[in-house]
Amino acid sequence: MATPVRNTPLVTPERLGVLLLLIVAYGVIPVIGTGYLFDAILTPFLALSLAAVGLNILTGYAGQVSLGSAAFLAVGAFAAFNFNLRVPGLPFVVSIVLAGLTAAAIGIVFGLPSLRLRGFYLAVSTLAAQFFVQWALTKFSWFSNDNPSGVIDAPPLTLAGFAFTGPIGRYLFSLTIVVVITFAVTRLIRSQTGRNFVAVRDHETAARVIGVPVLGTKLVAFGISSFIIGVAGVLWAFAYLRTVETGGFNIDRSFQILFIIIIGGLASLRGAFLGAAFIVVFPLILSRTGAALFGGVFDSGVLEMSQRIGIGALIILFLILEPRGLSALVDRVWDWVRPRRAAALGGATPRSFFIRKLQPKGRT
Amino acid sequence: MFDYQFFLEVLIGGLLSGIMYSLVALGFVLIYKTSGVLNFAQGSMLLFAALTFVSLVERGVPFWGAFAATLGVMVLLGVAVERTILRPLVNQPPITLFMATLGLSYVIEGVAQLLWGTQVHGLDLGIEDSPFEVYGVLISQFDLFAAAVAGSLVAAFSLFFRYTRIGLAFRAVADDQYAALAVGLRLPRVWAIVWTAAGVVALVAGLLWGARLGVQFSLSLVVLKALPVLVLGGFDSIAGAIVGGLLIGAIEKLSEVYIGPYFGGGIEGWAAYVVALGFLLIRPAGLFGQKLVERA
Amino acid sequence: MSYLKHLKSAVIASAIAVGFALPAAADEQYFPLQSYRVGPYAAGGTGFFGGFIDYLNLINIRDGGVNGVKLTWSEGETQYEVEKGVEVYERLKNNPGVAAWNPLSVGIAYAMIDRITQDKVPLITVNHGRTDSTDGRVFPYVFPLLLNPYSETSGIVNYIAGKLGGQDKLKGKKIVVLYHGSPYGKETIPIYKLLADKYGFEVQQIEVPHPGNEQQSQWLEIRRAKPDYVVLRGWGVMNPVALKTAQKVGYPVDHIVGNVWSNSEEDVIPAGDAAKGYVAITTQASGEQYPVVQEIVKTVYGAGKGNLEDKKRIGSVYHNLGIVNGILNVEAIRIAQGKFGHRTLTGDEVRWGFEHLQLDAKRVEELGAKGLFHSINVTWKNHEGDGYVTFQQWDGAKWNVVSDWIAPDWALLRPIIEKSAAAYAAEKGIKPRTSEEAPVTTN
Amino acid sequence: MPGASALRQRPDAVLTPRDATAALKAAIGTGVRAQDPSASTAATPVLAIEHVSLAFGGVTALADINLDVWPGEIHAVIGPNGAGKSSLLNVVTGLYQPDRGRVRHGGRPFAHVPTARLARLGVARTFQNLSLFKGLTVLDNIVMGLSAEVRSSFLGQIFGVPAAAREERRHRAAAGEIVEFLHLTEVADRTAGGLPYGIQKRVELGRALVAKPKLLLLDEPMAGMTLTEKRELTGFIRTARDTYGTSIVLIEHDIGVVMGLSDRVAVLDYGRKIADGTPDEVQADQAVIDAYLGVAHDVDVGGGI
Repeated sequence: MATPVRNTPLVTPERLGVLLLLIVAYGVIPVIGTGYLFDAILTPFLALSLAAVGLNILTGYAGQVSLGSAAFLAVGAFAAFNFNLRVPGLPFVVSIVLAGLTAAAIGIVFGLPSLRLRGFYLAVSTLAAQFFVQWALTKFSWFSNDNPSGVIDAPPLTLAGFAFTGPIGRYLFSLTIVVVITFAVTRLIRSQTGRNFVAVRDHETAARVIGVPVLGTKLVAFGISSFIIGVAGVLWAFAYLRTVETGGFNIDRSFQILFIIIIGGLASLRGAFLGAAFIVVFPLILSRTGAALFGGVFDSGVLEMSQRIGIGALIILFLILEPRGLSALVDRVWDWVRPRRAAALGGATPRSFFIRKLQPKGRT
Repeated sequence: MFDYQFFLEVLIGGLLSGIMYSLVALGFVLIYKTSGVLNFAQGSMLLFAALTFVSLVERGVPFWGAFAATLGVMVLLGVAVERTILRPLVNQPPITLFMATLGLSYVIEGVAQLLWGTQVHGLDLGIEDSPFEVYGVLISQFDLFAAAVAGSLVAAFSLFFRYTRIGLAFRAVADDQYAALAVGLRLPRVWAIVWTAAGVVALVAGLLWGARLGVQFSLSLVVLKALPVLVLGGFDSIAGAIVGGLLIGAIEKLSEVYIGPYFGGGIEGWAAYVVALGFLLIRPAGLFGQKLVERA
Repeated sequence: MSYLKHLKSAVIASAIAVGFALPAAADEQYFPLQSYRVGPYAAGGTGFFGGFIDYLNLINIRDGGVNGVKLTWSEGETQYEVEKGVEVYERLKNNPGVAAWNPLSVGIAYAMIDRITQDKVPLITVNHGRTDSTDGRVFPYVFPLLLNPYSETSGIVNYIAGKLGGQDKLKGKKIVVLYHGSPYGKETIPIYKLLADKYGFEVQQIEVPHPGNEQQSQWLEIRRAKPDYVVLRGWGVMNPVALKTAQKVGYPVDHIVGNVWSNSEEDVIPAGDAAKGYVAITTQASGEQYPVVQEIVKTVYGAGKGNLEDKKRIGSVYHNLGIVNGILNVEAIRIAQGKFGHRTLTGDEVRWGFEHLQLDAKRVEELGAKGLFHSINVTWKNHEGDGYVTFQQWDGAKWNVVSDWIAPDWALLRPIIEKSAAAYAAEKGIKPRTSEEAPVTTN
Repeated sequence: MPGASALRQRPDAVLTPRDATAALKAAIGTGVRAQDPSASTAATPVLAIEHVSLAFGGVTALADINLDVWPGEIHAVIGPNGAGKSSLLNVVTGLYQPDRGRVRHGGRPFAHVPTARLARLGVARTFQNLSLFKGLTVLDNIVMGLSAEVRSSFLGQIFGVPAAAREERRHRAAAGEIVEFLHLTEVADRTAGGLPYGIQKRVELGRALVAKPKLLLLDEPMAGMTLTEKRELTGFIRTARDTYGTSIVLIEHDIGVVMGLSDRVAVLDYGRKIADGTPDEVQADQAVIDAYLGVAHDVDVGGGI
């Protein structure tokens, strides 16, 4: 066929990189890592990355901003807890899938306003999910098995008959789920449905004229996104914290996830991981260096407040220097190392709500 | 037997609370109208203003002196925000600016606590807060005062935007940024002024809310009360903020009292959003025909 | 510039700090502190951790440690955020000689239950935490010392009964509970119902959605209900707003009784005059007149090592809670040392100390804390310690104790706690301990 | 063919009011498309706009417009800015609902054209301002033109079930042909948003063409193009019509392009149709000259296409 259909070779630098990462993640890190690395860094990183992948489908690819991600984390966690508790003999992996489906169903319901609203209106509307879910999970103690303190505890983590215990086990459990879902998502975004997302985001009217089912596409985006965030909630609650209350799924968490995909790069899966790494690791570095340098001079309150200021200022600086996120930054560095690399796949500059308002003279 | 007197009391209480929401919403509207950004830092600006004011008063500065000084600080803040954040981000998409205001809120909160400490403060504006009864309906004196302040602030802004050159520029920018640029309006100056105005609103709202809640970190959370008001009234309509605030206040209280018991109470947190959304489903153009709803 | 000067001294100071920190001293007991001095709850955090550190300092300066074992600590800032708390836990847990964890944060405490149980180190959740962890048979390492929510509820009802002139006077009375819309706030709903049935009073429980900065409708309902007492089960900003709104609807403030998280200066000061006359439960009295607080002022602050920046806060509710928490931790170590020897103890040994933390009135007086808190009686089954409570009234400037020490109705509450703990044990497949000596099982 | 039955029920009687032009239409139809096997349906217009009126808050955008587009015909709509040209296309594609009148697609009458079904009715359009999906590659943009024919579900696509994979291959192949046809091979894998304006316009044409529509609506396809680009695009449009037999409605300001390319030209002025005929007729029409072509001398002649 002489058509210019993308005839990617079997081995590309990108695929090699991913393969290398997987080898390191499965083969090297478990051997050399410490409990601190797994329980305090990698497991939360994986859970947040997965949540960011989920939100990125909705916000980055399909262009629908959501401030209610934490609600779907909570739905996933509480649903998995209840399926596991109330259906004896149900394999844990089935509980996880059912939890994701529950989150998806609720996500679709709260996605309905997207059929009418856009931009900040939609963003603020999704707060309804945030407040409603938190309220409902607190209000009806059935969800937490009538625990007087309203908390749920992690069931044993098993996949296909294999029990994951200890820091390394929980890490591998999270890693496996994240890898499987991320792989499915890479397929999704290259499919017709993935193109539909971008089409709806970039030019809704044109998409409708062409015959893209706009309303359906939006709801599918909400559904898939909520599914993934729900599964991320299972990881967050059971692989990472292990005993959780609804209070942990508050609006700050939603902002954190949105922040991850923006700092990482909208419409970039790599960005979701880079952003999550940034959010998890960067404050630690800042706080540790601050303590090491100034610990003797200022009291810890002053130090912490200065760090808060520092983080805020860096966010702003970062947005000014590279508004397209860490992913674009990596591209730029890569281009600099290896010039004349072909343009990347997928969506680079989302439109409407996401693009610049006044056309700049410089690059787009 | 339906208790009309109680209903009336809840309704009036709701309307008066609603005015307080409007006051917070107003700060959002000013900035959204001219730069299309939901300024998440509005809450921390409110906290910062109230904290600065109360700290000055506690250090012996007289009331009006502290008010003037805080006003000055808010002006500086407005100008600084324009210089350091808006100008470099001028052509960026709204969502990026939104995240920048999130970063800004970190900075402001950090600076506020670094400067003035983490202690909570009481704030006494010297307004008696004992209730009085009108035909058996209880009305709060303080709420009436707050409503009056909010009302005059809105009136002042309306007059300002109608009858001054800057106001004209503001409306031009709000209308069409390209056109405003084309006729030579200096966008940065308009932005600086608008952020300053939002700072003033933050100060007034901070004082009124601070007198109610005390001046403490949670003061920044009052923005959550303003968001459904914005959805209902429109992000870009001052009138919408006022009417939306009244409506949300009243609906919130009435639904909590009359519908809440069927769900075990505590529905105020989300009822306002659901009502605002329901309204938009029926009437997509919103209260005052805001743009951005439905297709652009 | 002064900043440069600071920088220079900082470099020198940190170099010294690093130099000295490396060789660990002989016998030390270490407290990892997940403190929060920034963020929404910084006011409480600085008070509590300030008091805790002040007491540890007192022991070091005055006594040279506990039987010669020096107390050390380091802080990790959490901003009250769960994942930061977990990170601090994972970071600090490998330091030698960890005695116990004291997060003073429900969310962080929950996230640590699994971890500390595996690591065999006690987790102290003074006045908070999950109620069923009172059952030490199922939760060997978790200690909700002094007061769990159920005891608190019973204590409050007993106090109201006392005000009315006896428990029989509760009959036919009406109490409204205004609670925070969170698991914490909801926790006591069944207990109030239980007590209402038992004593024959009517209870109406009204929820205030988080954060609670608007309570107009709730207080109008209260006004309509005309209760004899209102119990305020608040949190953060909800408390001053409740008091302010009560004033607005004309409800008498001295008929509002606050719970243990509505009882601090931070809860009343923002309400101004509206709080004058408000009564709240506490496990530890406030004020600086108690000998131990005086000693801290003299010895610790005198030596310039006081932790509170604002000296006015010495003796405040959170500061005194920190001091009492310090006493409980130190005494647990002392008791454990009695069994295991005067050396650095393991976490499991300190747990043994906590499970034998029995301080009677005489011992409390010896510790200079007479009147500051009553007594405590922790056993391997009962991790709360039968805490007595007292009530304080706010006079516009300070809290004044207005009641005797009141005992909650432990016998009534214990079965409920055991039931919940049993459910947890079943969920997690834990076999409850059957005797004090039985090995602690971790799953 | 969803429109086939609708075609048959189209009564010829509707043509009667304008018999004179009907003859002309037939002539053009056969003239251009003599070899087209579907020429037998030439008696039914692909698109018929009947008495369409539209007003925005009292301002008349369209006033009683009638327009027929015949199979294989390139029918231009010209007029000064604000004459209602784009409004007309928006009515035809259902983005606007007319206050009065109907639009017939292949004979099926609609008071409000269902935009979502447009593609299945065999209609495609481009927009005045670029409407590409900037985040997708050129090839993907063109594949998107076949969206209305997608049958597989997102699950099938993720798991790569055979039917979904076949469908994807088929659509890619079809898009590949268009890429070649429009000489876009070089940029097929580039993200559309970063390409030069002229190429983006061409991609948009490709996206509209890939479904082989019966009717193609082009809203100022040449705006902002260089002379060379215009010449190129004109060639593509003409070839597209000749190859696929597509009827084309062309809105364009460049009179040179219009007169060179169109079979017939309709002229709008203040929402009214003031002329409709062959380029020669229209150029000779006094009303048109008064309203629009009065300044004919500075019209860009488009390099003699």
